[in-house]
Parts: sequence; structure tokens; C-alpha cells
Amino acid sequence: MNDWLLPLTLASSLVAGLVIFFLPERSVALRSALNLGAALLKLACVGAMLWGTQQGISYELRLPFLPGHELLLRADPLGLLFVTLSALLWLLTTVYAIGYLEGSPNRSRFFGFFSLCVTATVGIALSGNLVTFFLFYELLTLATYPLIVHRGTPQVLQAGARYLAYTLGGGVVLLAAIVWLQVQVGPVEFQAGGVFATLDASATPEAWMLVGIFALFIAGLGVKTALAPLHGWLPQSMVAPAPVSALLHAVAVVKAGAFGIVRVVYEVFGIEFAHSLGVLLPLAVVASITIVFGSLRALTQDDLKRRLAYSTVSQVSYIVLGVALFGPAGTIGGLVHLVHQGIMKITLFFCAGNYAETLGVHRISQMAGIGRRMPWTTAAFSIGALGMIGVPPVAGFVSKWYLGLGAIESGLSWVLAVLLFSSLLNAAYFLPILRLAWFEPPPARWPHEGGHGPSHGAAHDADEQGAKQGPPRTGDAAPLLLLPTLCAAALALLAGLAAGVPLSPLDWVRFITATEYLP
Amino acid sequence: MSGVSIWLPTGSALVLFGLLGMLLASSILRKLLAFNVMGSGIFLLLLALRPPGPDGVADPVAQALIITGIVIAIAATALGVRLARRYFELSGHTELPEDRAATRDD
Amino acid sequence: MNATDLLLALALLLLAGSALLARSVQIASVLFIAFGLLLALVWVRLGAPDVALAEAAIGAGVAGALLMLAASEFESRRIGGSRAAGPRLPWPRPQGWRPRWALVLLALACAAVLLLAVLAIEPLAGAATEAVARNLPQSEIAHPVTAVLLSFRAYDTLLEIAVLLVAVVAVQAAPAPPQRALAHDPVLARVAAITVPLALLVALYLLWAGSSRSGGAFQAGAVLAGAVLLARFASLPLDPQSRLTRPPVLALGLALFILIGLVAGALAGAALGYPSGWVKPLVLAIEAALMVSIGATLVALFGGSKTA
Amino acid sequence: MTEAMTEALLLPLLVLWPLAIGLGLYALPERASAALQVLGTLVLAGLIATVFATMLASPEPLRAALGGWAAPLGIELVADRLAQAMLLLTLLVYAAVLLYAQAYFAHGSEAAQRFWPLAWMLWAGLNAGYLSADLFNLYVALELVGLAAVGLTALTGQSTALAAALRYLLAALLASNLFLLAVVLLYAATGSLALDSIGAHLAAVGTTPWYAKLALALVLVSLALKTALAPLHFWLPAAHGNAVTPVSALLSALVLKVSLLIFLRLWLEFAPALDLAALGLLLALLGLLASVWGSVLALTQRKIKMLIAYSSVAQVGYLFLPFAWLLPGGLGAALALEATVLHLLAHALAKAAMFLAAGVLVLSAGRDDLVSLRGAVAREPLAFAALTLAGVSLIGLPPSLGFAAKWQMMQAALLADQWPWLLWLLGGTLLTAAYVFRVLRLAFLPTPEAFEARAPLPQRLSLCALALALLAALGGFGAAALSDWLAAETLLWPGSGA
Repeated sequence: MNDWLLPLTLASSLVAGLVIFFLPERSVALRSALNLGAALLKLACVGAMLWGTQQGISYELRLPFLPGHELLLRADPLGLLFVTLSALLWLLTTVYAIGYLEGSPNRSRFFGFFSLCVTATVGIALSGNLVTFFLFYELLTLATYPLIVHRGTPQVLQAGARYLAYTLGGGVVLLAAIVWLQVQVGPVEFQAGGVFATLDASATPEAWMLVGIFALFIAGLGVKTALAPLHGWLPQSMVAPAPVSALLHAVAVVKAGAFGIVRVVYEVFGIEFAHSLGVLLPLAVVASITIVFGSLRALTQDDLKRRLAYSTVSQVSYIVLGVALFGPAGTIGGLVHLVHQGIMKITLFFCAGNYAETLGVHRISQMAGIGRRMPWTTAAFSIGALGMIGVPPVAGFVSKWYLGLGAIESGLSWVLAVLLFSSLLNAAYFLPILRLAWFEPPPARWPHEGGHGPSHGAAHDADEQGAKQGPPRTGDAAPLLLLPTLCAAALALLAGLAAGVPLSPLDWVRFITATEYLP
Repeated sequence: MSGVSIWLPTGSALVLFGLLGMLLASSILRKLLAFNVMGSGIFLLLLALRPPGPDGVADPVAQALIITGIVIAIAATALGVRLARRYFELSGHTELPEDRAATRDD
Repeated sequence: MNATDLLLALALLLLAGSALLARSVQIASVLFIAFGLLLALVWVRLGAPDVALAEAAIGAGVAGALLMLAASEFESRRIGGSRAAGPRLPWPRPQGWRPRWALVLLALACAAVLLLAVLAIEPLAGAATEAVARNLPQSEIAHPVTAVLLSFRAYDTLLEIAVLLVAVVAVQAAPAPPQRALAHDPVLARVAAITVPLALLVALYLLWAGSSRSGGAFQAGAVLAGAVLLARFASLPLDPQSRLTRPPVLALGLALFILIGLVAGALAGAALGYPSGWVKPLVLAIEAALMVSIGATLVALFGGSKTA
Repeated sequence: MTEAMTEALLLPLLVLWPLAIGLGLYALPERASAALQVLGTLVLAGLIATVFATMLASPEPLRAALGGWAAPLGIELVADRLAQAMLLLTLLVYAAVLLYAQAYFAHGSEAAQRFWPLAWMLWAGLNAGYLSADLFNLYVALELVGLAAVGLTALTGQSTALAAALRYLLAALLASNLFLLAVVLLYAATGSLALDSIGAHLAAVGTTPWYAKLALALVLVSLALKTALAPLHFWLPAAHGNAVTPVSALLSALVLKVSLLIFLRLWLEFAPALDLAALGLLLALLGLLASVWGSVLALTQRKIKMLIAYSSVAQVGYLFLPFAWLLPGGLGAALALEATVLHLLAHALAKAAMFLAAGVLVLSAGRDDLVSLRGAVAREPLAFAALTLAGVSLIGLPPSLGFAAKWQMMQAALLADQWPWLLWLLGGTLLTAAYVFRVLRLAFLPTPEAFEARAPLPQRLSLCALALALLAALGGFGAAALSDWLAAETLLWPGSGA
């Protein structure tokens, strides 16, 4: 059984995806059952592995791949952290997507690629070496592209082309880094403390070379992480359907990049070695710039999804910042934000989707009084937004707290200023939305209810709506949309409230952190 | 030996002629003709480089190679001629498009 | 070096050059035929009568005739059709040449290097030549060239027949323009009536001679083809062309070659080998079948498609 | 038959059997065609399986002296692992293409009548080229391949195809004559036509005579012309782009490769005798030129098959890159050889799949420009999948064979301390991605209404393309096994491993 858990975790979504491709468009029930079944199965597998790891069982699978390089899947603590997040949020997103896409065309294709996308993410989480990581990293690029261009309009194709140009470019740089490193030190498997911890001093390449390789790694991974100035693709990709945006931002693409940076810093170079190379400080600077830049750009966006997108640019860099802070507290802050940001951001995107789907609201200026019409969704939105700002007891507070500690611990007091300034900016772009939503009077008619098409950029949403019976004239979003939204919001709260409980994200991250530093 | 060596420059010259013809002639048929001339030059070199034995008979292997080569050349020529005829019938041209363009520029 | 050789060489170059520069391709192909015949003489002087036969029959004869046929067809259509011929450039400036000096220089340089190379080569007596002489008795074929063609390097010959057949199949895929009806020419008919049976005899002789002297299937096949074509041009009542160029006839030679190569080869212990004592009849059978197929192939290369 | 006899007949049968089938297809009535081809393919598969089984234990090549006459008097066939890999590749591609062609050609069409015999004779020529160890025989085999390929190119009988075929023929004939010239020089200088004895002779002389280098140069130019290495690629795009689809697949997948394989063989044979470092660098630079130029031109094409054909020009460039490191004593020599073989296999499978898939889309849209791609995802999802997977391998994304090849090339470059090549390989990846996605993105647009009335095509067409594409796209998983099996060190010169 134990040997089967790893492949089963991957296969659950892969096989489901491949089968779904060939399902006729009509068989909604079968497709939904497959989707949900696969998501639950994957969650069960992950649960079993979590339990098994606690019992001291190690999960590892090696397959022959390139000459001298194996395909290595391994469930180590760091990977489990990410895979748990992915599996959980995939389940929520699947439910949400079933509701969101109800009645729209090409759903078999959509869910097929959707499943492939999750397979790739899980593969990234479970990769045990660089080659395997790269394999799934590129698969993710490919599987996401059809989701972004799903609507098939010229505007969408342009966004897709941009996405590809950025991510394939990043992939190429990453590949260069991987090959260069492995020609120097041989095949690299991820290991706590990094490869160089166990390597002979004589076998260690010269410092300039290592700095170059590190820079290539960060540049390559930075594209998906949307580190400024490599973030250009992200706001454009907002043309994708809402579940895709949720997936891109919370779990899959952006997170894959951030996770990759975590892997490279901690388990390839090793935090101690990276510190001695002196590459952490530049990384922290880049992350800080991105944090401030993203927040500033978010301030000026009126389109809700674009504001959220720039917020993502900013928030993901918290993870990178935490990674770049030398000291356990910074590490904890960065890693735990990997989870917390995912949960909070998916909540926000679900809400944005709910607004657009139910009322045709896309812009912040249209959101006046929306809290009265859609109280549950707006409540969830508020939780996510407050979490992002860092208000206790939502999960975001925990992250920021540890990041702050890390800044002090590593002696970079300017980082503290960056954190405070960024939180102020967070508040500046989220609080007005909350004020508008809760305290302003609602308009006489909502954009979509008036029978006119939505104001801009949502021709497809109009089609979707038209295909349906017509949206409910009163009340909140449809149950299939509301349920995952509320679950995600609850998770965001729970992760903050129960941070001290065993097996909470924070607890797990502490356990990981202990393995990364020299005793 | 002295009786043989005259064929070396002759063969080389034929190769040159053929090469020039294949590269420069614009008519397809003329290119095919040049191909045959070049082939003849090569065969001449082959036999000139294999001095006949004391009995005056040339190297049988070389002879066999040349006979094989001649047959292959005729196969290629026949195919080329047929394609050229068919092409002429369809398009009215005896030259390939890029050669036509080049001749017009002259 | 003697005067005859020198004269031959100069004439050869002259013919080749004027063929390439000739005003029309029709003239060029006539000059090319002359070139081929002269080359055959050279082969004789170089001690290669087998090559001379092949050159005269195939290299000069068939290739020249093919080119001439096509050239005259182009010419007649051009004059008869709506497309007028371009302005004729006077001799010696050739028509249809485009000078590209870089290419000319490149070719000149190549030829110069080639000449230096062939002059520098010190010909070796050669392991292969000696081996032929040594193994000739064992091959049970009297004529060394035939031994090379059908025993030592029979595989080359087999593939070469395949090349010929591929050309035929490809040629038949591009159907020929309809042949113009040929006017009945009483003189030609008279000549043909005598020549055709004679040519058939010559073909048979060449075939038979191949095992011990110069000659063989290729030359015989070429003569056969010539006879058939002559009969056709002369509109003799015995016009076997339509039957002769049917696929089974064309394929016969190669099929038999492969069959014998495998069956006899299995008995002899190596593909394309012959069991000892059986060499003569087997080689003769292969050659006979090849002659028929080669003759038919050459005819087919000239004209008719499969369903003609 | 005894075992010895089987061995004596095995290798020759690999050539003679497809030739006989081709003859049968030409001479026998058409109703026997399908049965003959199934029989032919199965027997050939059996023969190739036997070769693999015989050579499973050791990489020592199989040899067969034809007619029982050993080289240098006779001609020998040699099946080393390179040849085996090619035999298998050819079998796979042919199986897919023949099945595809059955459905592609309307029954009884004139083009189909000629396609079958020519395709089978081409197969014989390819196998002959892989196996032959005799210089002149290689020439004959190349002619067989070349003329069959020209005949196949001209099959549609349209004026553009005829012009393409003629250009192809003239280029091939020039190449053949250059090859023949080299044969003459080497035969005169060494008195032998067998590859290994020529190589041994040249190596034994000590200082290699310069005319041997000239001969090698002639051979290389000739084969580079046949392999369409830029700037000698001028004939390729029109020929591959205008032929009927099954032919395009055969030409790009196999016909280009046989000349490359012979090139590789001669290179390996002569490298110890001649100092080829500068030449290797030159080839790699030409490859660079080819890959950039081909990609740029692919980006500007309007017809889908022309785009794929120009992509071949670019991909051929990568095939020549590893020659920069394929030198005796070179650090990355074994890696370079593996890279060449992997890339060769990857390109063959992917390009055949691409052409077959593009053929489906062109048929279903009724036009051959890029517009035919519109709505392909919905119209022909399987063909689109094949196109995508083949594209993945062409770009060199994992886990494709193309990725494995690129990986080995990058390692070879870094081992030889020549990292600038890396920039090219990586930049080339992006260029390839640019033209591949130029095609793929259109597939997501809605189907134009004009296409929708057409009758659905048989699924078999797309499935054949998909099978090859899957092999290319997932082949990376077999790369380790493939490289173990290939045992590149044994193909190289003694004392020069990686």
C-alpha cells in the first residue's frame, strides 16, 4: 500500500484528466463525479502520507529517466506541506469550477487541463530532485496555457502568448541553471540542509560560479513567482475564467515558482551555505521591491481581479522575503505564508468570481452596497482581505508576525519598515473596498441584472449567463459557488486561530525549519 | 603510366564542365546533360587512376563500378527528363522558377 | 602519352563543352551522343571494353535519345503553341546561361584542387583487384567483370536494378504527354525490318557472351530496347511495347534475382551466393531475365504509362 | 534452416524483403495490396526483432558477407546498434505512415497506386543505407533512396510538386556526383571500398595524405546537401511542403536521417585518421545558422506544411551541433553521440507526427494555410493533441525525447567547457516554441463556419499521428535505457570515452 501512495497521488488527477478529455460534453454528472472523486482520492492519499510520515514511514519512488538522472518522487516534510495545500484547495476549486462553468461550452477540455494542471502542481511538490522538478514545472506551463486561453477570443490569445513567452523563457533559464549546477556537482537531490553541506570542499565549485547559478535559478523561478520585473504576465492572465485565476494565484503557477525558490534556497544550496555565499541579501532586496511595487500598483486598479493580481505579486514576495531572511523565524514566516497566502487569496478570487457570476460586477466602483445583497460572499471577502492586511486572528497575521521576528533576528531592520509600509498599503487598497461593500447604499440595478451585458471584458460571462436559466434575482451566489468560498474563508480563519495546534501549518513549518539549520 | 596520365586532366576538366553546367545552366534538360558529363568525368578519373594490368585489361572492379554508375545515371536522367516534360506540359516552362527569375535579371 | 590519346582527349573536351554551350538543347543532345560514342572509344583504349559497350548503348544512346526526344518536344510545342520562343542569342553567347561569378570561381577552384589531388594520388595495386584475380576460379565465372557484377558485388547490381525500377515506377506516376502520331516512313520501315531482327540476335549474343567475354545483360537489354523503339518508330506491325512495359515484365528481372539470391543463397550459406556447380545456369538465368526487364524498362522510360 | 543460415540471410533480408514487397505491390493486382503489406510489415518486424534478440547480449555488431565474399572483395552488411536503432525507428514510422496512407488515399487513386511500391522500395533503400559497410554500395543505396524520394515527391502531379521534385532531384544528383567523386579518390588511394579497411588504411599511413581530406570534404558536402544543412537546404521546404502528407512524413522523418547516419558513420570511421576539430566547429556553426534561419523562416510561413518543412531546416541544424564535440579524446564525445542519436530519433518521430496531424487538419478544413488550424481543438482534438505533443518534443520540453537530446547536448557543451553553445540551445528552444505556438494558439479560436459542413474524417488518421507523437513526447522516460543500450562508448574510438 505504501508503495502505491505516491503514484496514486499523482495518478488520481492525471487519469481523471485523461478520461475527462474523452467524455462527451453532455455527461455532466459523470464528469463531476470523476472530478470530485479524484480530488477526494488525492486528499485521502495525502492524508495517509501525512499520517505515515508522522509514523516514520518514508515515501520514495525512483524511475529511470535521463541517462544518469532518475525520476525521483519523494514525500518529504516540505513537499507534504505544499501537496496538502494543493490537494485541499483543488477540492474546493473543483467544486467551485463545476458551479462556475455550469452550462458553458468545452467543459470536458477545461476540466481535462484543469486536472493536468493539478497533477503538475502535485508533481512539483513531490519532486525529489531537480530534473523531476523541472519536468513538472514545464508541464504546469503547458497545462495552464489552454486554461488561460479557454475562451478563445483574440484578447485572451494575446494574454496567453504573453504568458507563454514569460514562462517558457523562465523555464529555459531554469534549465540552464539546472544543467550548469549538475555538470559541476553531479545529479542533485533535494535534501534538508542543501547539497553543499555534505559536499567536499574540493568538489565545491568556485564562488562566482555558484553565485551565477543561484542568480539563474532565481531569474528562472522568479518568472512564475512574479518577482518584479518578471511579473508582466500575471495581471494580463486575469482574462481567464475565475477558477483558473484562483488556481493560478493561490495554488499552481505562482506558488510553484515560490515553492521552487524555497527548494533551491533550502534544499539545494542550503540556507547556511547560501548565507555564506552572500546571495540572501540581494534576494531580500528584490523581494522587498516587489512587495512595495505590487502594493503600489494594486492601489490604482479599478478592476477587482487586477487589483487582486497585483496584490498577489506583492504577497508572494513575502514568501521569498521570508526565505531570504537568515534565521528560523524568517523561515517560518516565509513557509507558513506559502500556505496562508494560498488559502486567503483563493478566498478572494472565489469572491470576485461570485460577484461577477451573480451580479456581473467586475469593477470595484460597482461594488457599492454589495454586502447587503451578497452578505455571505462579502463576509468571506472581508476575512480574506483582513488576513492579507495582517489583522489578527486571520492567518495572515501569523505570517507577518514571524516575518517581522525574522527581520529582527537577521539584523535587517529595514525589512521591518518594508513590512509595515506594505501592510499600510494593503490596508489602503483593501479597506476602501470593504467600506464600499458594507457601508454604501446599493445601486438601483446591478450591472448584469439589468439585462445589459456586463460593462467590460466579460463577454464570455454574458454568454455563460445567457445559457443558464437566468441568475437568481435575490440572494447570494449559487450554492456550488458559495460553499467553497465559505470553506476557504473558514480555513483562513482556522489557520490563524489554531496556529498552535499540532499539524497546523505553523506547527508543520516549525518542524521543517528545525531540519534546515545546523544544530 | 604516361599513357594514362592524360586522362587525369581530361577527367578533371569534364568534372569542371559538368559542375559549371549543373550550377549555372538554367534549362532543366541542360542541367541533366551536365550531370551526365560530370559523371563521365568521374568515371574517367576512376579508370585512369586504376592502371591496367600487364594483360592490358583494366581493373574489373572499377569497370563494374562504372557500369553500375552508368545504369544509375540513366535511371536518374530518365526520371528527370520525364518530370521536366510533365512540368513543361503543365506550366509551359523548361526552367525551374528560381532559374527563370535569375535569367530575367540578366 | 601519344598523339591519338591527346587527340581523343581534346575532341572529348570539345564535344562536352560545345554540348553544354550549344544554342539549343536539341543540338546539345546530338553533341552529347557524339561525346558518348567518343568516350566509348576512350574506354576501349583504357582497356575496358565492357564499359565501352555500356557507354555506347546506354550512356550515349539512351541518355542522348531521351534528352533529344524531350528537347524536340519542347521545341515543337513552343513553335506550334502560343508561347513564342524568346529572342535567340547568337552563337557563341549561349542562351539560358546566367553567369554567377562566385559559383564559377568556386567550381574552378574545386576542379583545380581535384586535379592536384588526382595527380598526387599514388594508385595502389589494390587489395580488391588482387582479390578478384585470386578468387576468379572459385567464382566459377570466366569473365572477371561479370564475376564482379554478378558474384562478388552482386548486391550492388541488385540494388542498381532496383534503382532502375524505381525510376520506372516514378516515371509512370507522372504520365507522359500524349505521343504525336508518327508518320509512316517507308524507308525507315524497310531499315527497321532488317535491323530489328538483327538487333534481337545481337542482344542474345551479348547476353551469351557476358559469361566469358565482354557483354552482359545491360548491354543486351539496351540493344533490345533500341530494337523495340525502332520498331515502334517505324510502326512495324510487331509492336510489343504495350505488352512489354507491363509491370510483371518490368519486375521479372529483379524478382528472379531476389528469388535466386535467397534460395540459392540459402543453399550456399550466404545470400546472393551460388551453390558450387550451379553458377553458370543460375547466372545465365538471372542475366536473361534481367535482359528482358532492362529492355522493357528502357522502353518504358521513353514512353507509355502502365495503362498505355 | 540452421542457425548459421538464418544469420547469413537475416541482414540481407532486411533489404531484400521490402524490395520484394515493393515489387509485388507494383506487379501484382491491386486487391492483393493490403494483405501483402500487412504480411510485409509483420515479417519485417519479425526480422528486426530477431536482430535485436541476437544482439541483446553484447553490442558486438552482426555481420553478413554477401555471396559469401568477405570484404574488401565482396560487400559486407554490418548491423551495429546505430543501425539497429534506425531499423526500429524506420519500422515504427512506416507502420504509422502506411496505416495512415491506407485511410488517406481514396481507394484506387492513381497517386496511391504508385505510392505503395515506391514507399516500400524506399524502405529497402533506407535499410540498405543503414546496413552497408561499403562505400560504393552506400552510393547505390543513397541513389535508391533519392530516386524513390523524388518519385514520391512528384506523386501529386501538380506543377508546384513537380518543380519541387525536379529541384530536389537536381540537388540530389549533384550530391551523388560529389559522393561518387569521393569514392573514386578513396578507392584509388587505398585500393578498397570497404569502410573499415579504408579507415584502417588511412590511419596506418601515419600522416594522412591531403587528398584523403579532400575526399572526406566531398563526402561531407554531399551528405550535408542531402541532409539539407543550411545553406544547402534550398531544396527541402518546397519538396517536403508540397508532397502528399504521408510522403512528407517519410521524407522528413527518414530520408533526411539516412544521409545523416552515413555522415555519422564516415565521421566515426575517419576521425582518428584526420584532425576534424575545425571541421566539427564549422559544422556546428552551420547548424547554428540553420537553426536560426529555419526558425525565422518558419515564423513567416503562411501554409502549415511549409511551416513544418522549415522547422525541419532548423532542426537539422541541431543534428550537426554535437559534431563539435564528437572528436577522439574529446571529453563529451560519448554524450555528443548519444545526443545526436536521441535528437535524430526525436525529430523523426515528432516531425512525422506533425506532418500526419497537419494533414488531418488540412483535410478537415479543406485548405492548407494556417487558417485551417482554427478551431482544431474542437474539430479534430486527437490530431491537435498529436500536433501539441510533437511540438513539445520539438521544443524540447520534458519528458520528451527532444528534451533528452537537448539535455545531453547541453551537458556535452559544458563538459567541453564551451558554454556559449548553451545560449544557442536555450535561445533556440524559445524560437522553436515561438513557431510551434504560432500554430497551436490558432486552434483555440472558434471554428469558421465554412469548415463545419465537412464530413468527419476517419479517426485512424489522427490516431496514427498520435501514436508517433506519444512516442516522441514520452520517449524521454526511455532515454536512460536507450543510452545504456546504445553503449555509445563502444561505437567510438578506443581510449576516448566520456
